[in-house]
Amino acid sequence: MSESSSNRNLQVFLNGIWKENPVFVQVLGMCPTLAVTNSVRNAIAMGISTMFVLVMSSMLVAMVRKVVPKQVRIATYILIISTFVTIVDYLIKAVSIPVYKALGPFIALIVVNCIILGRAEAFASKNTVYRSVLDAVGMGVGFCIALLCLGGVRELLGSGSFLGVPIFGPYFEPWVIFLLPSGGFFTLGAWLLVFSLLKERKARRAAQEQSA
Amino acid sequence: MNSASLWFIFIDSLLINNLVLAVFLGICPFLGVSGKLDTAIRMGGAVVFVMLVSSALAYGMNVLLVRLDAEYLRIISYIVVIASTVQLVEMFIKKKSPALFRALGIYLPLITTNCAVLGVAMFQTIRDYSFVQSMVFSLGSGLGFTLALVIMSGIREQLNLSDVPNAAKGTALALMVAGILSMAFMGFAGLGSN
Amino acid sequence: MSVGTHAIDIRTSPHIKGQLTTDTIMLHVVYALLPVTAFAVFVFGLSALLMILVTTGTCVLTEHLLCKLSRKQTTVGDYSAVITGLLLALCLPPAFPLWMAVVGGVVSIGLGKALFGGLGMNPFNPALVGRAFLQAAFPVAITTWAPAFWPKVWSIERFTSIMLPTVSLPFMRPESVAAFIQGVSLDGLSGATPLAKMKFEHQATPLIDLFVGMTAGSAGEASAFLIILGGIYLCARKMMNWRVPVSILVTASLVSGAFYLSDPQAYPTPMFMLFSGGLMLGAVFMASDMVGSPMTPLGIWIYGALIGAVTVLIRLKGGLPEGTMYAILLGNACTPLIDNLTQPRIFGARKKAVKQ
Amino acid sequence: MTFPWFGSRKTFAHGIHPPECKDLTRDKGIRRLPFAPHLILPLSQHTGAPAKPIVREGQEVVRGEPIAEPGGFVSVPIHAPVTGIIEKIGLARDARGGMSPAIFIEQYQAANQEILYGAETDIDSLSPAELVKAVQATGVVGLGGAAFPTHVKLALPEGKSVDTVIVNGCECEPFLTTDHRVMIEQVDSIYKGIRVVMRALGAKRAIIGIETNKLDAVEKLRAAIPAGIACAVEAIEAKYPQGAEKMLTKALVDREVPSGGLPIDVGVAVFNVGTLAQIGELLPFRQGLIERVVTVSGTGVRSPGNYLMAIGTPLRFILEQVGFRERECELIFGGPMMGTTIASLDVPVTKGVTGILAIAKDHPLAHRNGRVYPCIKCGACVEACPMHLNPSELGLLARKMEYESMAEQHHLMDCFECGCCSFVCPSNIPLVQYFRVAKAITRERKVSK
Repeated sequence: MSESSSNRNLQVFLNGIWKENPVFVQVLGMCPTLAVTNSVRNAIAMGISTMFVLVMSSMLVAMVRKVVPKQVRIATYILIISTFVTIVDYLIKAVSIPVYKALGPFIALIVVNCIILGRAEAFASKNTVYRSVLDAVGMGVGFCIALLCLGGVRELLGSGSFLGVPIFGPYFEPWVIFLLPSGGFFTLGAWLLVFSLLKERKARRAAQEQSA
Repeated sequence: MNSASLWFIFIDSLLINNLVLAVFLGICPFLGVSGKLDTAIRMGGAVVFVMLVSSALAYGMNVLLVRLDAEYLRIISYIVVIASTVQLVEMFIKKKSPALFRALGIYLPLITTNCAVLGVAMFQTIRDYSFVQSMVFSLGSGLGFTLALVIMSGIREQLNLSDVPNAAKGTALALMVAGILSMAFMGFAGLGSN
Repeated sequence: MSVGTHAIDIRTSPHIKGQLTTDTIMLHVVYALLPVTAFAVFVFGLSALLMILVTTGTCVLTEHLLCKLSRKQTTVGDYSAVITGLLLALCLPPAFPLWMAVVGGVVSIGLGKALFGGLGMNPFNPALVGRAFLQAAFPVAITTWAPAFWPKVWSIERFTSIMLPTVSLPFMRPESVAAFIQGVSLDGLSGATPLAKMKFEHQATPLIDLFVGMTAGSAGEASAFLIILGGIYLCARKMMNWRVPVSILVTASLVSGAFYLSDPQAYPTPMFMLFSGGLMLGAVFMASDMVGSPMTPLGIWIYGALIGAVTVLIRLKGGLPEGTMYAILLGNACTPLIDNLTQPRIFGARKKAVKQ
Repeated sequence: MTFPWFGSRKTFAHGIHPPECKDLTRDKGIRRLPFAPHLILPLSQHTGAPAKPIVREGQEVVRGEPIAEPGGFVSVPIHAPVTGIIEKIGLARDARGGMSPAIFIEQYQAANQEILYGAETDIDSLSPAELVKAVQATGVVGLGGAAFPTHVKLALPEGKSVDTVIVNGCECEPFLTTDHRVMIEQVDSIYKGIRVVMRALGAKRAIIGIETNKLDAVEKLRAAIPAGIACAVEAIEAKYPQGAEKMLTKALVDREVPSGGLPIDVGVAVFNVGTLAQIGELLPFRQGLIERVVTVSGTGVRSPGNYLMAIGTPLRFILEQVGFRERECELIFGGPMMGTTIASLDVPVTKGVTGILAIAKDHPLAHRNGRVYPCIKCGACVEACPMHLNPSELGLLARKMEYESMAEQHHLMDCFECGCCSFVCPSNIPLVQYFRVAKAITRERKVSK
């Protein structure tokens, strides 16, 4: 493999993490992002499950992309995805019942996570298996990071702990709101605000440099 | 069998555990289609309709799966049911009422990826609702989705004329408004329980 | 252009202007709030005073800083931040920890107002956004009510002692108010609000106590009398739309009257409804915030009816003793829709002209 | 019988009550202002096509003689206001600061400025069509400020009819007392004028609408109703903009002029009382409009009053005559609500000028140079707008330059710029100015389409 193509592959991988982060940049997959991030544990479980489904289905879609007729491709993708979601559903139930209970129907809802179908349609159906998996892993990691960002803030402020370990000592007054739905909206909104502020600042810097 | 009263299920799904503002289902269309009041109402109508039909079908499907002892097929079968419901509904409306079809337009196919529809089907299964309960639940959920969507679109239309700071424009602000709405809906907690 | 020795002003019509300006309106709202504020200090002592100062200061400072940060001219001069600060303090428990009050002030202005583009752009009443945030974030502290000093205590003590929760350390759990109550041993005074007593103990508070303000509750909601006075002042000076409080109070009394008539044993009288809790303060000073209320008279009636009905429903049928705040926030949320539905009919508008 | 202390019930919905400020000139009888040595007569003093000059430079003209002929049907002639000599025909500054063609006349100081009266013709012997021609020949236009040629209103379009003539004696603009004085001092001419327009239009009745702040005029006119015409004098609430024809029609006969329509669409024709007085005075003798009553008022004027002045008198001359306090003033042609600021002292009084106001900057009603606050959606403008528009929403849309939405969904074009919204706006938002720009852009877009 030549230097440039491996570079490009790296780019594919990094895209999902930063430049095209599915949550913060593309604003996709909002429902699980908001619903299961009131603790870091749930966030990680959700992130990993989604990543698993994303990678597996991207791989399979890329494999069968030349076989499937155009008219039924979406239906096929959905079937592929829901199969993997069923697998994950049973896997989690086998591994940890508390996590399964906490995530509830949101595991099943991975099926309709727009990130997965979106990547299948936009990337995996047009690229090689290798690149599709790279892309899926990148997106998956990006999604996990976003969930962690949210889950971290919400658990830290909402219960004063991280992964269940108290951080701020026994006298800390938790901000219960961050465990509530409204807190989820606020946290995600605040993250998006931070990102757009950063972007704005970068743009202003660039403009200044250009004029200077 | 769940024994919650129909009235409670309705209030709960409409206001207290509002699909969008408390359960986080259907956030994508909530953020995407809430720019204009007109479209919001149409989208809401389409969702209510599809939700009722698909949740009835999902109920039947679940009964069948339980009898066949094939519950592992639940996710796959539900998504197939929903996708085909949307297709059928679209065809049906197109044929029977072109006016309604024009009104709902592109929103019908969008509903396939609306996690609220699948979510409602999953919830009614997990909570073990009877058929009537399921119907009331899906009606309340659909109306709750519409309510949130319509309120949101009203506010966003107004915000279009405001001097919102650049950084906050778009999704960030919409999420903040949703958060405030979600706080306001918390006032309904406990309603209908006594 | 100028021919004589004078300069000629050039403007477009109209060349004269009514003299009521936005900053005057805001200033007079502050005036109208002052008696209520003073009474809150009188009833609840030093703690209430500190809290009022802290929230107002925080709101003004936050507004100023956010203006600076977004490189705008500071808008502190229009007094709207002062109103927000005062209102926020008046709807919090008197012994509320000061650090939480600061959080409330920042959220009110930052989330409730600046984010939407400042004065006139906020869909929700900023003070209530702050209050709702605090309610959700610190549910225990915000429902810990200190008892009123007046009329049981006449000593100067209220201005020499601070209720302990007030000074709890930032981010730390506030001390219990119970310890404080025992410390000064006030007989017969409990910290439960009339609404909570009604809801959870089925015990009514005498109407006159509610009217004059001898009850526990948020700092500013004690005296219905002073609130009404402030409201009348504003209405008389045309700085507030009288329809807002009137429609809310009328609806609230009608709805609660219906409940009362259906079962006088289980439900309180409409008068109790009107004068207890934050309904009066909310109806007069918060729901009437022009920014968040509809513009046409018909719209305002709908808006008021919605708020009044939801308040009573939450109080009587919901899980919470008080619902005014939520009702007003919901009313604010529905305002654009109501405005949309109640656009004035254009003079001489033709009946739906045949298009095409 | 009316009870002035209760105010009259007859009115329209919404509107405002600005301070009247009419006390300065209310009781001052009409006085003649001396003739200015040089007069400027713009060719376009009226709505419609400009008049065409029919004189040469250097030609001598006699007072009352036509010096320009109408440039079309929607146009009127101009008559020489003084006996003198045509100085030149060229560009003159107009009130808005631009230049427009005008006839300049130098007055003969020696001339006695008399008009030769012809024999009085009997109005009743003229047919409606002849009346329209005769009215056009007088050069009379709407003297209430609009300056729309009056004869055009008299020529009924095909299929329309008028049953009621409404005489507008409201004078709802603050400061102005022109019509008030005319109604007290020229009662006979007014009724003559009413007879002319009723005959021309075939109207069955006439109603004179006067605001309750001019009850002396109501009494005077009521006492003088001549036998043989169905005429009523109604006192109506003193409220701005009661004098707008749509509002007046609503108040007096309770008919709503359809959006985008004219009073004639509901069988009504509205004339300013001053216009009818001039028609009644001029038409029987076949004379032309050469002078008019103008209220000169405001805190910047030393001797405010109601002056009869020759059309074409330059502002500078008038201010010299009445005394002008050398202060920072805003000079306005017309009323303070809808008038225009004057950019130069060399501007002449034209047929449509109802008043000349000098409002000092420290006047309690003057614009304070306060900052513009954001709209706080107080709804004051919504409750003020006589057309029942939503100026607040329109203003917000204008700021975002959503002109299309303004015109199509928010009825922008129904706004007639009465200024109520700007007057009441506590946030100092220049709403009328926004709407004027938006209307201009909308019109341009329509044309370019």
